[in-house]
Amino acid sequence: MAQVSTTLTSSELTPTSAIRREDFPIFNEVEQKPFVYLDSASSSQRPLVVLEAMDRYYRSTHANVHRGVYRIAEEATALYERARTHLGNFIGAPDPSREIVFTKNATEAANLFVQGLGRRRLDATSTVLLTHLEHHANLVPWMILKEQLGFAIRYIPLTDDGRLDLSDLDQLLDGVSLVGVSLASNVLGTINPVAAIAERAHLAGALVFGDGAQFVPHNTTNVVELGIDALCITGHKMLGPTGIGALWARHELLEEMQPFLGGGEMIADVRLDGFTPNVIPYKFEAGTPPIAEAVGWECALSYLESIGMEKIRHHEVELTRYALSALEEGLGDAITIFGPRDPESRGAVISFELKEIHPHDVSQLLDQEGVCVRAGHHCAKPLMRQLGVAATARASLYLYNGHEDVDALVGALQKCQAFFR
Amino acid sequence: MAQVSTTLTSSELTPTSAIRREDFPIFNEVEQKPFVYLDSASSSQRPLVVLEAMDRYYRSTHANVHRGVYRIAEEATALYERARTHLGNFIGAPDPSREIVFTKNATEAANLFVQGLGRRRLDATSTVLLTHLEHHANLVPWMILKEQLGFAIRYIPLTDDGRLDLSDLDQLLDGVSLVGVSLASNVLGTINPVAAIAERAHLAGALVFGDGAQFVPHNTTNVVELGIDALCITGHKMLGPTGIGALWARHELLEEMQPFLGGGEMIADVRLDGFTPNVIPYKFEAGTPPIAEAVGWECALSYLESIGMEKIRHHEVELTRYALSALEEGLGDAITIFGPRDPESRGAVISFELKEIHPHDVSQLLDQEGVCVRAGHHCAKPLMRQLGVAATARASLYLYNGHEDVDALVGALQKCQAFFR
Amino acid sequence: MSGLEDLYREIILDHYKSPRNQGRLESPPATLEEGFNPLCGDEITVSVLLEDEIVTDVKIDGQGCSISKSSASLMSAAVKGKSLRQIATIVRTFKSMMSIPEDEAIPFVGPDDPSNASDPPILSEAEMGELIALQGVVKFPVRIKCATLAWNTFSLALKKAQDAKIAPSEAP
Amino acid sequence: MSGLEDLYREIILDHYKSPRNQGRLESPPATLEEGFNPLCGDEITVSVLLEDEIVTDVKIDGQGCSISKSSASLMSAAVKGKSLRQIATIVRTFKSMMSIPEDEAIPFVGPDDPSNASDPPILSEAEMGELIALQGVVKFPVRIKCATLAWNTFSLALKKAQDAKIAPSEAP
Ligand SMILES: Cc1ncc(COP(=O)(O)O)c(C=O)c1O
Ligand SMILES: Cc1ncc(COP(=O)(O)O)c(C=O)c1O
Ligand code: FES
Ligand code: FES
Repeated sequence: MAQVSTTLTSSELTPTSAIRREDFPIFNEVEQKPFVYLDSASSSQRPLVVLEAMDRYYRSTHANVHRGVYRIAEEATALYERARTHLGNFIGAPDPSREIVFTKNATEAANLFVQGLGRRRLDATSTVLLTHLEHHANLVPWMILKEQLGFAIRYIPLTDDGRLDLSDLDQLLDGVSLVGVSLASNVLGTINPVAAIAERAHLAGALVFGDGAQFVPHNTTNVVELGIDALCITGHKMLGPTGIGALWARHELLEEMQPFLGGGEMIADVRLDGFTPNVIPYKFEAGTPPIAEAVGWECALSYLESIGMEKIRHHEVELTRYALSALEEGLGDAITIFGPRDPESRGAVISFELKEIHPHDVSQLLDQEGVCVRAGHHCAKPLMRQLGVAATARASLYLYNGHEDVDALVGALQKCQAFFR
Repeated sequence: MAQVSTTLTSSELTPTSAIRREDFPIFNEVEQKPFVYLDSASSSQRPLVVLEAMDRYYRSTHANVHRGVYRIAEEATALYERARTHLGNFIGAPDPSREIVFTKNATEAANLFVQGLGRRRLDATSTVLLTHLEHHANLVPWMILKEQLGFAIRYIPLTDDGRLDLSDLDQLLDGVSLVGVSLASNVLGTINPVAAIAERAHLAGALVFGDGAQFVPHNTTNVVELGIDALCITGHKMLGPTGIGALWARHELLEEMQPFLGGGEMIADVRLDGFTPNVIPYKFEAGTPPIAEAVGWECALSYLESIGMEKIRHHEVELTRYALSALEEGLGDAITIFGPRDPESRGAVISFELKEIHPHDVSQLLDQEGVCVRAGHHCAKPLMRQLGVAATARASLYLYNGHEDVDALVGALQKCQAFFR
Repeated sequence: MSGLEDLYREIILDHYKSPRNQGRLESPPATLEEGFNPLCGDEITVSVLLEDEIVTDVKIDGQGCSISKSSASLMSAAVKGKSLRQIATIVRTFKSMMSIPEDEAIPFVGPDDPSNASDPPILSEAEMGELIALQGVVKFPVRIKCATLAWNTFSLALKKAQDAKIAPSEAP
Repeated sequence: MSGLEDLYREIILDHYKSPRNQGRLESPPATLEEGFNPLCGDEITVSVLLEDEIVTDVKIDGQGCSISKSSASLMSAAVKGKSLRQIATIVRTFKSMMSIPEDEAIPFVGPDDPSNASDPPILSEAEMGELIALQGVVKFPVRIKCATLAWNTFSLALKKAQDAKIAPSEAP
């Protein structure tokens, strides 16, 4: 499907030059010059092969999946199930064809896990452990369930440089049933030591749900090595389409979980007085699934694999190193950068504040230079309060960014500063 | 966006010839000749303009919606919100920009309504009224909530010719808080007298949730004239992409409903000890929404409008009339057709049984003739039990079907009969 | 930075850098109202002193972007010392600059007031004074919420002040 | 109807039209098991009479498509009168025809039985007899569940029969 050449010229291997930006049509076709896209942590762009895969699917194969006896329905089903297995393999799931549930985004996946397993494992006497740097997707679902069941929520605090403070972890874990922690922060970039947390959580008898939305697109992921029990991810942040995400969970947990959305496909039988759920993973996929989106996402996985996640990670580490120093050199005291300084322990997400200039003004002025950065609370309000700000500006990098994008950012920030001086 | 010519030649006005089949690439590009697609009730095909609209969006505009200050994020937001308002107008919503909640499909929309309003309005003493011909999407969500809250469920029975038997409606409505009824059946084709039901339900103090998945793609829909309180629909059955559906509900009800999925966008504020939901409709849209899918669906709406829903309905009535008589003439006693005979009171969904041949064998043999029909319980198991069958074969027609498709169906069924004789 | 003049005109930058009427009034006698922009999380507090149908003082407190701060400052300067009737016209003028639909009545004047008519009076460009600087905002839809934050909060504060005045005498 | 010969071979049509071993055995002494294909809703009941490690009788009851019915009929003919060991080989042969992965042990023979070995014995084409007619099914993935329904149900029935025999003596 994804016909991606893997030949690379040596110049493309220079760490700070973009990896095959030419594969991404938007950089040519957007009606905006220059176009410096630094908002991939919100949503990535996608290579042509992904768009073509979806288009080809609609033009030649589309039919609803499951139960269809005729050819294109069988083909659509096969493509959809192939995407499931591929995604399972991509994250190292032990039982890829049964452990991936497709959802509409990472947020639905988090809700599905929290409601599905939470209703089995939690009651008014339970405690859940989250962290101060979670995205709302890994906070609000727990709060909604808490309103229904009445358990307690504790939080792992942060150190001054924006890492999880694990010094009291064992006390925090005492009596905890479920832990929710993001693999990487969408604000600070911090890559959390999830394997270590999972080990100690398991010793304390707790299960660990990982929010992989910001980690999986940029790193080799192996859920077994991480030692976590469940994971949510989203397609649009990893070169896939909008409208699709997934929950991975160990199959015993999927078996244990309550059904969440009710409807077609998720049942084995329906009588007037009740229903029998289907086997996993179908038990959690109610209604027509995002079929074309699964086809597109699978193609994105192939594309990422053809480049290699190690290479992408390496590129991002070097680019982040370059960006951190270019920002400090170029803006000096005027900029405050949040999160860890060591590029090896963070993702390519750089949140910052420009002295006395509101992040929304920064973003607005940057837009005039063609530089797209996000401003706001980044769906992490508790973290904003920890940082003592209402909002930050955030530049985030991906495989199609290079040092020239960082240079454009620094230049635009300097102009911005001059403008408001 | 949808650049659709509305000039028609007189031959295209012949009721039983397809309406602009040439707009739909799959009829040329599928690797299967002949290709007689009679499964639009499962999922429709889509015209080129819809595929192009999504492709163009990804190639020129994609960014995450909401909060983005930079240009393409504003554009993406504007397109997404335009789709919302357009869809609201398409179904006659009084407050289109606030009353449409985008979901992943009709099933999620049903779950959202049932959980969101059900948790406000229902308790162990309540009663909900459904019907014997509902799709699982309008059954199982109620059953899941019933397990949690313990209310009672009653069902409107069917007459022998597959219509709702309303003779005891007022008794059935006695003490009922919420009614769930499909506007059209996905098995029998029956178009239910929802306006009449809604009127009597309202007199009895009940609210009415309509399942419009099978009706809205084929008929002019006006929720105010229907007098219903909420409606679920799905994009992929009405020339739109997979991965998107919607809930419409009167805005007072949306205000009243509990949030369902928790995460980004659906909140106004999050503190460590709780959250404040956002305003409607955002309160119900957690996480990154199906943006490209909304763009595609909006284009599908424009395409449908450019043809005219009355014209589509007229075409389908005439084609159904033709099909019903062709099937009876061609197969005589060997075929049993379920549902009303009068094409004016039904949609273009024809479920049938071929004497002594299992529906899956029918569908398999038809596939060999290039004829795609669905076989199974069609996610309506209680109805199957009413009909006294485990499954039916189902042919369903849409605007791209013509009499030649019906002829192919009849011919293939005759061969099928000969094969098993 | 070309293209931005519309949004960040000199007047706006001036009000942003030296905001007028900063702070809070003592309450009572003044009335306070808090406003919140959920899109960015910024908060504002508007204090209003209403005496004999005249807003004799107004103060702005809180955080926000340049658009929000300058809009608040411009507003405070425009309404201070004006009558309710005059202020209704100013608010209406602002709303029409922001392309905000006319379906919402202005809370602090009665439904029969000409400001709430189908064709209400608004200021001419000549009468607007510095306020005209805000007209560039409408081209930046995301920032309209920034510009309106102070105005909406002010309107609610004024309504509150009015209700507080009316309540003691009109209570049944 | 070209292309379908593989699926609907003469043998299959024959077993579909005149299914062997229809009905139910009296239980006890026979053992009954019900099977259900969630994809289509079809149900089947398999009765098994196990005597001295030999399946002396088997009967099939229920509804289903031609594939499911003929597969059930072919199975009943193939296993009737055979020993558990022989039947394990027949079942293994069928599973391999359906490309069903080898990771599931056959329930009614012990884990150490050669039928559950990594390279278990299966029948050669010559030994298969009419069963070979089922090999076309694998090209129609949706129908594999139809073909396997009777076989899975039979395997469970056999296991049940076996357990019932062992239980009285082996119970602690
Ligand atoms: C009547 C009816 N309701 C609901 C649905 C569910 O739609 P979706 O699968 O898109 O959620 C369908 C489609 O299968 C249907 O026919
Ligand atoms: C850390 C994290 N978790 C979850 C999400 C939610 O992803 P989605 O919006 O696709 O549901 C995001 C994206 O915003 C994120 O950054
Ligand atoms: S960005 Fe918050 S008020 Fe402008
Ligand atoms: S279709 Fe039900 S068993 Fe074959």
